[in-house]
Amino acid sequence: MLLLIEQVLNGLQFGVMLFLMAAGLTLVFGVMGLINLAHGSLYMIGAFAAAAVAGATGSFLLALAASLAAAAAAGALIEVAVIRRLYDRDHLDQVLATFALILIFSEGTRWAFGSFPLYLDIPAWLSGPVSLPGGIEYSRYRLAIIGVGLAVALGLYLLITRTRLGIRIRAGEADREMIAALGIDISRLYTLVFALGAALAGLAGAMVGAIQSVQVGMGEPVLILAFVVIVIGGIGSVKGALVGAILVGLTDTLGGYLLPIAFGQVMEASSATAIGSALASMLIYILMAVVLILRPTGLYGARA
Amino acid sequence: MSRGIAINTAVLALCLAVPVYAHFAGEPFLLTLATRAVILALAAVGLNIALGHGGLISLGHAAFFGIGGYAMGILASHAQTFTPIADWPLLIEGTKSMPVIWLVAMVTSGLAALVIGALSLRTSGVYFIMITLAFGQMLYYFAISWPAYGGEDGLSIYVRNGFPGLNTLVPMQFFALTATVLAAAMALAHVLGRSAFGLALNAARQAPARVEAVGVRPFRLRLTAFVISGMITGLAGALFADLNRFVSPTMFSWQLSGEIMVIVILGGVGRLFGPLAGAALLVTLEHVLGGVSDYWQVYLGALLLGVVLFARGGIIGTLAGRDVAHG
Amino acid sequence: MAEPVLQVQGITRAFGALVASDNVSLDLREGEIHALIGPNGAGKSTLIALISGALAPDAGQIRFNGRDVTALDTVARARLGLGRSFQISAVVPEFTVLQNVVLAAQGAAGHSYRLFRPALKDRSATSSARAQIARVGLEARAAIPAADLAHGERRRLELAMALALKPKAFLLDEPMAGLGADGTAQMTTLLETLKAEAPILLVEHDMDAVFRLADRISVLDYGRIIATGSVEEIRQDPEVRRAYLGADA
Amino acid sequence: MNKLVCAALAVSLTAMAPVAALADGHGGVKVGMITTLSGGGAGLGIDVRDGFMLAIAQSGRDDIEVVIEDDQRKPDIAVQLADKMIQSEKVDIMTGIIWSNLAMAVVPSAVAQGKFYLSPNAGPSALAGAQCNPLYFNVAWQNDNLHEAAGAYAKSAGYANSFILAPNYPAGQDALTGYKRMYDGDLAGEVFTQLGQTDYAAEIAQIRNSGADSVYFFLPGGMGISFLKQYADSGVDIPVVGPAFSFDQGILQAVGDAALGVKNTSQWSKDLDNAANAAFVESFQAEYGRLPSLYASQGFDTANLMLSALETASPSDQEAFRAALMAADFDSVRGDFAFASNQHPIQNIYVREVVREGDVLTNKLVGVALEDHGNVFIDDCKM
Repeated sequence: MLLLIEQVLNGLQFGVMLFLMAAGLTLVFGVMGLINLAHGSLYMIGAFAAAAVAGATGSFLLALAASLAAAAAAGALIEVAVIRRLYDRDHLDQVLATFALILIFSEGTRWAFGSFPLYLDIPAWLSGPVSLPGGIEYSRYRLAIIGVGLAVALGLYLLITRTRLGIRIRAGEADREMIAALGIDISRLYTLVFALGAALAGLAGAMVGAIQSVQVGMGEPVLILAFVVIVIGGIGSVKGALVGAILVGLTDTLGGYLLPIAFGQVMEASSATAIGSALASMLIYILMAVVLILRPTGLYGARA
Repeated sequence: MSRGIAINTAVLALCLAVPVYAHFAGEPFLLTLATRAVILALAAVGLNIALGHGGLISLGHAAFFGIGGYAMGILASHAQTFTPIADWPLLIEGTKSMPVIWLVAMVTSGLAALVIGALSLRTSGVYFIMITLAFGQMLYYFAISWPAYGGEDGLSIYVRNGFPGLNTLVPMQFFALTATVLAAAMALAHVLGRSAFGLALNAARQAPARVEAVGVRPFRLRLTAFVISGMITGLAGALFADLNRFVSPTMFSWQLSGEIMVIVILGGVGRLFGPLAGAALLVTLEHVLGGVSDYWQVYLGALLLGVVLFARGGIIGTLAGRDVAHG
Repeated sequence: MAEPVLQVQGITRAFGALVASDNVSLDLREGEIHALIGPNGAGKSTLIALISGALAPDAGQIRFNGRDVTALDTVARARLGLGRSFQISAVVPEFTVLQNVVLAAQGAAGHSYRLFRPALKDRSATSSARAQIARVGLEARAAIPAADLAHGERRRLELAMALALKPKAFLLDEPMAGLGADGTAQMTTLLETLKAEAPILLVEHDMDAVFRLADRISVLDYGRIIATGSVEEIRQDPEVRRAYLGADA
Repeated sequence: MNKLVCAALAVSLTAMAPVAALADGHGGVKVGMITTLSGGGAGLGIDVRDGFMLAIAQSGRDDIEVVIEDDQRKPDIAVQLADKMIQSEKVDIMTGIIWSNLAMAVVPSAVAQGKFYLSPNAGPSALAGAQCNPLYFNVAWQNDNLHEAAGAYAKSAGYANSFILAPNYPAGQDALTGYKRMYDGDLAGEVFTQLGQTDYAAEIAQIRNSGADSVYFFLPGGMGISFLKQYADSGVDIPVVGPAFSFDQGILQAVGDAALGVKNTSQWSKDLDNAANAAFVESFQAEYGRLPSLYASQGFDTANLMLSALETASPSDQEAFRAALMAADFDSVRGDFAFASNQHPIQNIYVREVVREGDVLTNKLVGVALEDHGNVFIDDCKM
């Protein structure tokens, strides 16, 4: 039972991390109508910036700040240089151009930082386990990730509902011509939204980089999961991204834990683990298919 | 129109010149490269039917490529070890015969396309892109973790499969075989594009409401196109596996889906000769740039970016202008 | 008397608090042009969408050719013989005029899944298409891509596509929109000859054309039919004058 | 239509053309190296290449040409490059492949075409057993070796309840099989993770609750880094054992202090006490400015084995060259080195411990796990 609760926490942490990725993707799509495959590269840039700064200064907080700044700057740069030309294009051109950006960023990063993974560690003040009520020992750092993720979700909610920028973002989602008609500098708004999405991805990359490995190509698997998340949640919906992310996080973690056990009831142990884990790796895609059959535009997507 | 013909002729002349040169210069490797280009072009001809005519941006065509590859791998590996694939409810033996393998590859990838298409086509636009991508990943992970046929290590086939009357181990003969298949597929794509079905499919891409108003369901048109598209790409997968005498889950990887799409776009979306031109260019780039720098993918990325931003319509589109689009 | 070709009974459709179609009933009889008019926002577009099958009603029934079609979608209704034109031209831009009309003809003939025979060699579809193109006077433009047509030509192409379906009823959404005086006159003549083939439910802003063409008129206001009758009856109806013509008068 | 003509022409050309002339007797030796130099895992290929080229340079022989190509860790690219090496470059000897799945794609057809293949890393069981070949030599290890050594070490250390995990793919399944072959205690758990998995919270939670007295894991590349960092952070203090791959010089700095004190099994260590090794470590550092890794040592040994055989025979005389390779008459940086009958190494496998030396993390030898260890596939190899 305790193990199950711990796994739920793990699923939550994974989900929250996916949310940071998915939020930027879904915002960019909602406001600008752009599909950005290079979002995973921004995640990687955040992790590399954090590792570089942590290596130079030894400060984890500075490293986090650097990840935000570097990813936002990279985001703003590609928005101005490339992405801006793609808003009026069809999705096909967007897919191809951002695919090209992945190639450039991945190999460029390898050229700059080399082929070996970089080192980024959890700071001392966040390392080690903490005791939760009920006798669960749980990683302090992972709790912090859950906390940061939920705080970002709350912050995004407030940003979108309570601020002037949020009003413009919502206006942009509703009608692109309208915000131009309102006299809002649309290209600045777009750059801002894109950089915001990039910064969230960079933050996710840095936080995850401390417990995983910082290496070229780390972004793409997460990117694809983030796609699954926003397809489930409904494209353009930040709320959908949160719900979808947590759903995917829990499904993946609990599926990987429970399926082999379930198969173990009916067959011999080692083939049960093999089949169970094979099935578990497909579980979130099956979840996605089911959601699509029931609601083709996702849980919170606009009705077609 | 005449410029279009001139360009297509040039592409063909190149397709002739390379193998002839390779043959007489004693450069069989060049022939291997040309065969690779032809097979990738075949995969792209498949995608082009869905993408160019149907407007279906599938980022998961590697799924069909991989299924075709595994159809070959599974059949040939059973034939190689003389073990039946199934002995109940009926005995199924492996085979080393290309025509049988091709048929199985096309049927299985067509069935997969039917299921994936029926689910994915409930959506459109960005959803469709992401969902096809996700289905491709699902099969990728399945192939990796399914131990029966080598998992991540893949399957090696020691001797290339046979085709009646040919010695497929001779590079030139295998090249000629793949080129003939490509020619047939291009002829099929051409006929489809001009048929009543092609007309309705192209209309569904541009004005779906109009197609509904004339009493035709865009969903069924698209699904049909998606299945045909998946079958051709699946056939390409079987040939690709035979070229390499090897299958592995990387045939399912999303980078491969991206590569097939890049070929279609480099060549020119909806152009009959686009896939051939695009595949020839990509394979050449891979080969030439790869020799120039370890970081050659940076240049490839920059080139792609340039094509998207400044040379819309791909090679053939740029050279020919708009007159032969969807021809 | 025979059952009307198209019969709308008590159709209601709401978007949130806004009731766009409120218990609407109307019918379309053999051989007539029935015009549907009303000020902007009266719910004409919603009603067209409900009749064509693009929207599902919350309540009510639609009968077409003696059959309840309420549960059928656009495609099924089109197959039963409901031919429509669109308010904003929905022709296929990259296709030539001929290809556009062939698309409609082959759709009506159920040939759209012929995978191998070239579409333009489908004799029955092309000859029917050419006949319709001639009726709308676009013979000289048959090989021109629809994207390059002038606005009025595109409206006529719309009509040719509806004709090629050989429908049992026409649903024409503002066929005169954006046409000049000459174009409107041509279109009016054309529609007069059409009604003998199949009755027309005509949504139109051009009052002169409506009064000249229509056998009956229904007036829609705030989602409800406030009057139905002959041209003369509608001209005289005080409620119509107040709600609709009043603004102009 | 034109395309059909093109194809028909191609067919007729094939029919009339003579078979291309065979090997054009060049004086020197041409070596084809296919290895991973870009993308994930490039570090391993770069180390193999650098180690190999260092040995070639030290030999002073200028009649050896090495053609190096990047396989991008993609099997189809590797196969294509192999075709190029054989058909176009006409190499005599091939080497370089890091990954088992690439080796399985390339090696059987390369040896079938009469080329020698010397593996500097991958040692899939098929190539040691049923598909062994007189032209195929493995200079690193059979894939199971380091796992077997870990099992042997666990047994000798008195562990009786191990929790074992590996990715769900053939090498992962082989790893756990290898461990279990030598280890005879109970299993507290056996888990297959996803290949490329980056988050191990769920597995670590299971470990915490399993009551295990030791953990064995095989998670190559970034997976191992992620696992070790998360394991260290979780506060679980059950001792960990692993194969050298996750604790090698290239990767250790990214793992950080999380790796300190971990025991790992390896056939080589930079502090192995023999003259060849001391010279290798010093010259590698001098040449490339970094400590050599396990992979560099394997590349170095592969080149030296080849050089030693070239002293007595030419690859064109297959029988003689094979005998010369089999003699393994070279100074291995591992000390004693010999080939078993299936042409895989017989060698000591050591236990190393991760320590900190000044600023860098590295390994020091703490014992021998298996002495003169061969492999279990010898009987399957019929040649």
